[in-house]
Amino acid sequence: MEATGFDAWVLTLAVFLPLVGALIMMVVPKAYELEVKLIALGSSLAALAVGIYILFQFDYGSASELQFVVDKGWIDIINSRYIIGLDGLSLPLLLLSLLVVPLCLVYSWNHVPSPGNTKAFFVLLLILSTGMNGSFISQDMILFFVFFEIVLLPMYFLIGVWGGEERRYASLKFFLYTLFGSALMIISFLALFFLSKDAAGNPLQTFDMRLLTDAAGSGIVKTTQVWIFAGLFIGFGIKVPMFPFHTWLPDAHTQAPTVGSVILAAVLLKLGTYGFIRIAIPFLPEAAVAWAPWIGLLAVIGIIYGALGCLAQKDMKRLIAFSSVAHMGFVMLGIATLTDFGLNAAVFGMVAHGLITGMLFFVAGSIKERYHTLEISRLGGLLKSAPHMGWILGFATMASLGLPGLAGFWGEFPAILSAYNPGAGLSEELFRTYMVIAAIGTVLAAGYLLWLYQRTAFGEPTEEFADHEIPDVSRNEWIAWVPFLIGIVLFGVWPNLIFNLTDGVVSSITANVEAVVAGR
Amino acid sequence: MWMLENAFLIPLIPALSFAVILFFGKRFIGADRVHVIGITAVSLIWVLSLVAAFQWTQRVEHPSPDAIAQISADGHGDDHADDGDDHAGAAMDSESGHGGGHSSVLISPVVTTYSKWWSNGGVDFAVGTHVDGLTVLLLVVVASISLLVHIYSTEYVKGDRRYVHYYAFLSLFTAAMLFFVMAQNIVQLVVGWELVGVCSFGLIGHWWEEKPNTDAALKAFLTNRVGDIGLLVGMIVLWGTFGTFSIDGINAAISASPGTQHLALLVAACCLMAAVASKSGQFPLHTWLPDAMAGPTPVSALIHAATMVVAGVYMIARLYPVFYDGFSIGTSSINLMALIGGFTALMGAGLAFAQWDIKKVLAYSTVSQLGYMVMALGVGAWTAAIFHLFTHAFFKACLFLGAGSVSHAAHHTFDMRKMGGLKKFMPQTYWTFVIATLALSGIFPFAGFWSKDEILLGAKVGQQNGYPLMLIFGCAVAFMTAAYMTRVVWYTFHGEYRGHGHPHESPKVMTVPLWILAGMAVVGGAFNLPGPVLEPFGLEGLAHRVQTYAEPSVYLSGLGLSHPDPSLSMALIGLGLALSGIIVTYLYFWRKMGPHGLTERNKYAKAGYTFLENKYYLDYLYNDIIVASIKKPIANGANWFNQNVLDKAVNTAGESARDSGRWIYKWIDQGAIDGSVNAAARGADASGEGLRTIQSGKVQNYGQLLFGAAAVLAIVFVIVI
Amino acid sequence: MLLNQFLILGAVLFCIGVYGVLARKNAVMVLMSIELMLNAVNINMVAFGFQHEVVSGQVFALFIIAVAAAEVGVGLAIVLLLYRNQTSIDVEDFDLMKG
Amino acid sequence: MVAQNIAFGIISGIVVFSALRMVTTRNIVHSALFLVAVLAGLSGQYVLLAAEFVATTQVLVYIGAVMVLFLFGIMLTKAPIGKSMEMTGTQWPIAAGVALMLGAVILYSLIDQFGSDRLTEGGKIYRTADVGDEVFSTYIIPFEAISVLLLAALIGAIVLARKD
Repeated sequence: MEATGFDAWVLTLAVFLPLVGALIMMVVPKAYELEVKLIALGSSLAALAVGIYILFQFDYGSASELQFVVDKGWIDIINSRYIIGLDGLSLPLLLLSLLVVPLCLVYSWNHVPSPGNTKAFFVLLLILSTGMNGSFISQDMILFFVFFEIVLLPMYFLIGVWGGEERRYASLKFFLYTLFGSALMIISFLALFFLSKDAAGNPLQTFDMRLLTDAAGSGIVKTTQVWIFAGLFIGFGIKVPMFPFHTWLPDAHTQAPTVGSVILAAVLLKLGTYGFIRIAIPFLPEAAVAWAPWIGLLAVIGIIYGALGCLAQKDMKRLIAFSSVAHMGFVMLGIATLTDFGLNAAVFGMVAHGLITGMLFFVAGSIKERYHTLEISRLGGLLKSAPHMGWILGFATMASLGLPGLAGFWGEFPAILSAYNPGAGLSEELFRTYMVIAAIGTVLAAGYLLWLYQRTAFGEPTEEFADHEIPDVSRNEWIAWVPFLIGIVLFGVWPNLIFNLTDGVVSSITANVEAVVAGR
Repeated sequence: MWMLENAFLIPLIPALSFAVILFFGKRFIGADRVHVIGITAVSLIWVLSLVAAFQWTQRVEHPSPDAIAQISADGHGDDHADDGDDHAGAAMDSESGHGGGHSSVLISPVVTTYSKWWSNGGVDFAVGTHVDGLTVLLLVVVASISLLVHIYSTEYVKGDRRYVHYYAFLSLFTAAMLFFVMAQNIVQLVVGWELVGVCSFGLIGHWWEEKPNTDAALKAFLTNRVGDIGLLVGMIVLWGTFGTFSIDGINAAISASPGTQHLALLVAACCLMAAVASKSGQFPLHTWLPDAMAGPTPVSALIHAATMVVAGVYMIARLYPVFYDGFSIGTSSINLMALIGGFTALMGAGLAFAQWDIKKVLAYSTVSQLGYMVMALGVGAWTAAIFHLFTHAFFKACLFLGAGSVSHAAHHTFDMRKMGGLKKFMPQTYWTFVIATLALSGIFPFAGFWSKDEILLGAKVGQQNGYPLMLIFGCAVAFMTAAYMTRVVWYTFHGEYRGHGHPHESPKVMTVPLWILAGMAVVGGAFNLPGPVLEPFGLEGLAHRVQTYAEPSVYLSGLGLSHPDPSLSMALIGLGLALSGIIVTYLYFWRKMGPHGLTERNKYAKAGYTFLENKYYLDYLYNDIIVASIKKPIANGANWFNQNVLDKAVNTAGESARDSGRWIYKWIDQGAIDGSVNAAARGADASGEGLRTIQSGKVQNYGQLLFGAAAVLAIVFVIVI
Repeated sequence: MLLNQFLILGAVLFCIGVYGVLARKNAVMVLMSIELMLNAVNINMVAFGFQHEVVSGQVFALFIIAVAAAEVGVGLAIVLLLYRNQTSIDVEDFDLMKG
Repeated sequence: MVAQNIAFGIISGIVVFSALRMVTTRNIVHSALFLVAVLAGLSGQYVLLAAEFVATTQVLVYIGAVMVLFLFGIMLTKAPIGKSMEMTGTQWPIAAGVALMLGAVILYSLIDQFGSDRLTEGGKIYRTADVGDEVFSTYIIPFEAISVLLLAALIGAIVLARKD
């Protein structure tokens, strides 16, 4: 059902308000810095307000169905339409994306990293916001692809201009690597466009995700499905990032400016996992079953491997970046099980990882700002120099290692749990082995995170910084961080807030997979 | 029964107190007065837990009609395995009940209340409380010790740099422990388990400026995490096997049809055993516990002696059918749990001899006693283990607080070589310490005697078979315990004072808790006296109170636990061993008899002592071999692989793409195509400006390109169309 | 008469004009060549107008003549300006567009 | 019709010859005079196409006004009057190539498209009055725009060419 009246506009507004803000900012001269900032914040807050309106208008009873649907002609010649809609799977991610951007703006209000130029920085953030929001609500593959790619460019500039010393290398690597994945992805999209058939056997020739979900790969022989899935797998897997496609991530994270890292961790990586749940699995269930053991294998390798990588790092940001590889491994393990449980856990893990790792990157950025280094061996005694920040770091660390009662646990534990009974057509023994390996990963996670915490926060400040005045958490930082902290506790204590939303969507996906597997 | 049904209030109160202390403590209450909130909250839960205990006894003695379950021979335990959202505990009351081969009237008075916490993929996760005798017993223990430690700490931690955080964490710990104790389902168990671990981490690392403290905290957390692998996997196996998270449901399902899921239960029990080993300091994961003494002493008393470390024991007791079936406790005469427990008891006692730090002696003693409890559970003496848990909590807390008092007097040292002769300076501490020592050693009529006696008896009688090896272990440990504790008393309180300054007795706020605990160490045994002892006084009705109230007969009877008759001979043997331990040590130290300086003279003795001093080299194995190898070579190897293989592959791909691009540009574009153009141009133009002038900036060149390109395009169109 | 007669004449003149624009060094000559090209277009206009019996062809030819006149005026002014600044009107001397 | 064809042939020959000489001669004044010949020839062609007003305008505007402007330009820029070796750039082969290529493709297209289309015989002939009507009715707005353009060009030329 299509939305009418104002409801038909809300999603479009949520997506494009930041872009409008960016356009207005472009015509305001750079000299009016305060006005520029206010426009940026205003437009992103307006988008957030729309998001909150959606939160209240959303029909939770039918969270599994698309709501606020708009279906308008767009590029008729290739039968691509402007279809947007929102269901329980998209809602938490859209809200996360809407929330992160204004907080990043507040965080960098007076601290735009070198070489400055607030206006350009904020404009890029707003464009980024549009790309991210759009990706989560697109229901047309071409539209999705466009938004997916829009994200790339501002991020490239954020890293390449405002990044660290090796920013050029990192940004180029990020750009080319993800572009490479996108290229394979669009090929797969086209293959789906041309090969998919409806129930009656007529070619669909559509990019409409709803129709393709219903078709569930019918009319495509299994080997072809597997190949198409491979394209999607690499495209999304690079974005996640999955082992062994992760090597762009540490460089990008390490070199990116703080808010760049935060957005990268909080939202961008989720585009990959979201793609798996929204596109790859529902469109090609048979191939998903064929690929699941391999996804699971790469996921658990990622868990252990990322953790080991963390232990070897000397740079705090790089360590956190590697921990993302491990955490996204849990998410991918949940996805690989192809069960309701696992997919729910994956979505939860996405949100939780976004909040927690975003928080960690915020703290790392603030430490960098104060100490001008992130070399772990040179830090120490943060709890003494800046107690509040030390506490927040400790809190985020605990959340990241999966402490129950905080958000991280509910992404990890159900993912491990789901591997005990994987979905139809998957080997129990194999996935139970994965389960044990993933459980071992939690120990390593505790190891590297606590080790990091011990060396940065505990103890006395190192001689180098003993006499330095280290300012504690500033007002802007509080404003930017408190929503993250609240979110971590809230979802940790009441996980149903997310599970409730995603459960319906996920059940229909897995039911579809099961039906297809059983039917053939 | 209001308290039993609303037991969730009990963890809620300290949780609120935690939040209040942490967020408002410093600003609104005053940093040095936050203990008021903590003590108020804990007093409140102490009263509530006593109310709960009273109501529980009432419930057991006057069960309501609907709580009586008829156990029929043809139990249908499969009900629970089928539907995940069926909380079998509720089913227990309403349905006709389950049983395996028994047909007797049993009471099922477990009070479970729960509500949906979250649901996921058709599986509901509940949050709720599960109150039975075991829960109530733990409630009382935790609340009492926590209260005394709160009071004691006001003096001991006075003026500490982080007074507020100290009390905040104490409150949080109390809340987490109570939450854990009342867990309605295994997910809650996991949650509580982890939360107490974090509190332990925070409190061990309370003085985090010094590296050894943070090292100890990290070690504790990481060792616990290793066990948590087992916990997670074991719980998942249980869930996968029985399809429910409810503790009640799992227990009922196993009791209803014992032996049907033996393999799964064996796996689960082994996994959970790893968790027990880490949390309750069992071999081989006990090494964190002595290091954990880096925390403040009251914390050691509360967390690392009386409450948190018994979480593992509690978990075994709580899920006893899993272990009973998994390890075949009823039919074997040796099993993994009994072996681990027995060995740990022996090993801990041995290590306690070689320590100079008074807290470490007590820590190894705790390890040893926890091993005793696990062994008791391993031989099927459920009630004895729980009874020992109960008595041990009091006298061990008393010992720790006594050690704290000593250190308070002797300028914050725990090194026994700097103490001595403290008896005359601090008599109150001395006498309470001695009482607790006697209780720990198992001297009649102190609390430890009764509980230890029951364990030995349980090991002797066993179920179908006795557990002779465990009996030997138990006897040896009884002797050793008495001996090393006497050594501690000698070094600390007798002889000449070897430290600096003038030691003094601790203030009342510290000694009063000591006396209360010592009092419990005296009379604690009364809660589970055997019948024959009471017979002469005509009080047989009060016999075996712990057994009566705490034992969840509905499961355990289904398994067929035995309750051996008290045996005078066994009691005499135990007492004799303990006394001889004391006497031997007395002669050795007081009378200077025996082979003094043996370790210097005899190389075997010296080797043995070194072996003990180095704690069996387990720390070396863990830290220097396992952890170091993961942290350095393996992690670095992984990193090297990442940088030099994966990343390099990517970079190489990028570079080779760039290089091939360059090659194509250089040889094909510039060389072949452009070269031919150039050649043509050169041939036509003697001066040979060639196409290099393309970028001349001159209008005419651009014009050439424009028209040329237009012409080429036009040709293309002409050809194509 | 064939339509093509005029069209081909126009095409030939146009190409000669192109050659002149591209090859001549003197800026005035370049302008003159442009005039040639414009005239070549005019022939086409008038020829097509005649062929299709519409008057628009002639009208547009007139417009083009007017625009050409304007263009020559401005063009020569620019050439004069260039000459004053650079004392040369050799277009090869002007490479200000070089990046 | 034969007479017209003959006239067309002669005039075309002159025009093409003059055009070629115009772009190849080394004397800039000669070049200008050849351009006059081309324009005059084209004026004749317009007459052949019954476009008398265009032909008249061609003579008046081009030969009368524009050519005078050119000559002024030549004199003001002190271009070497008389033979000069440097009238053609070094890149003339490329220019020739481009022009020939362009010419070839246009000629091919024209022959391909209008191979044997004959001009309409005895069709409606538009006189000067018709042109006037059309300009001041249908094309009034473009006409006004052109007027403004001319004015702007005038002002622009003055501004550009001013000496200060």
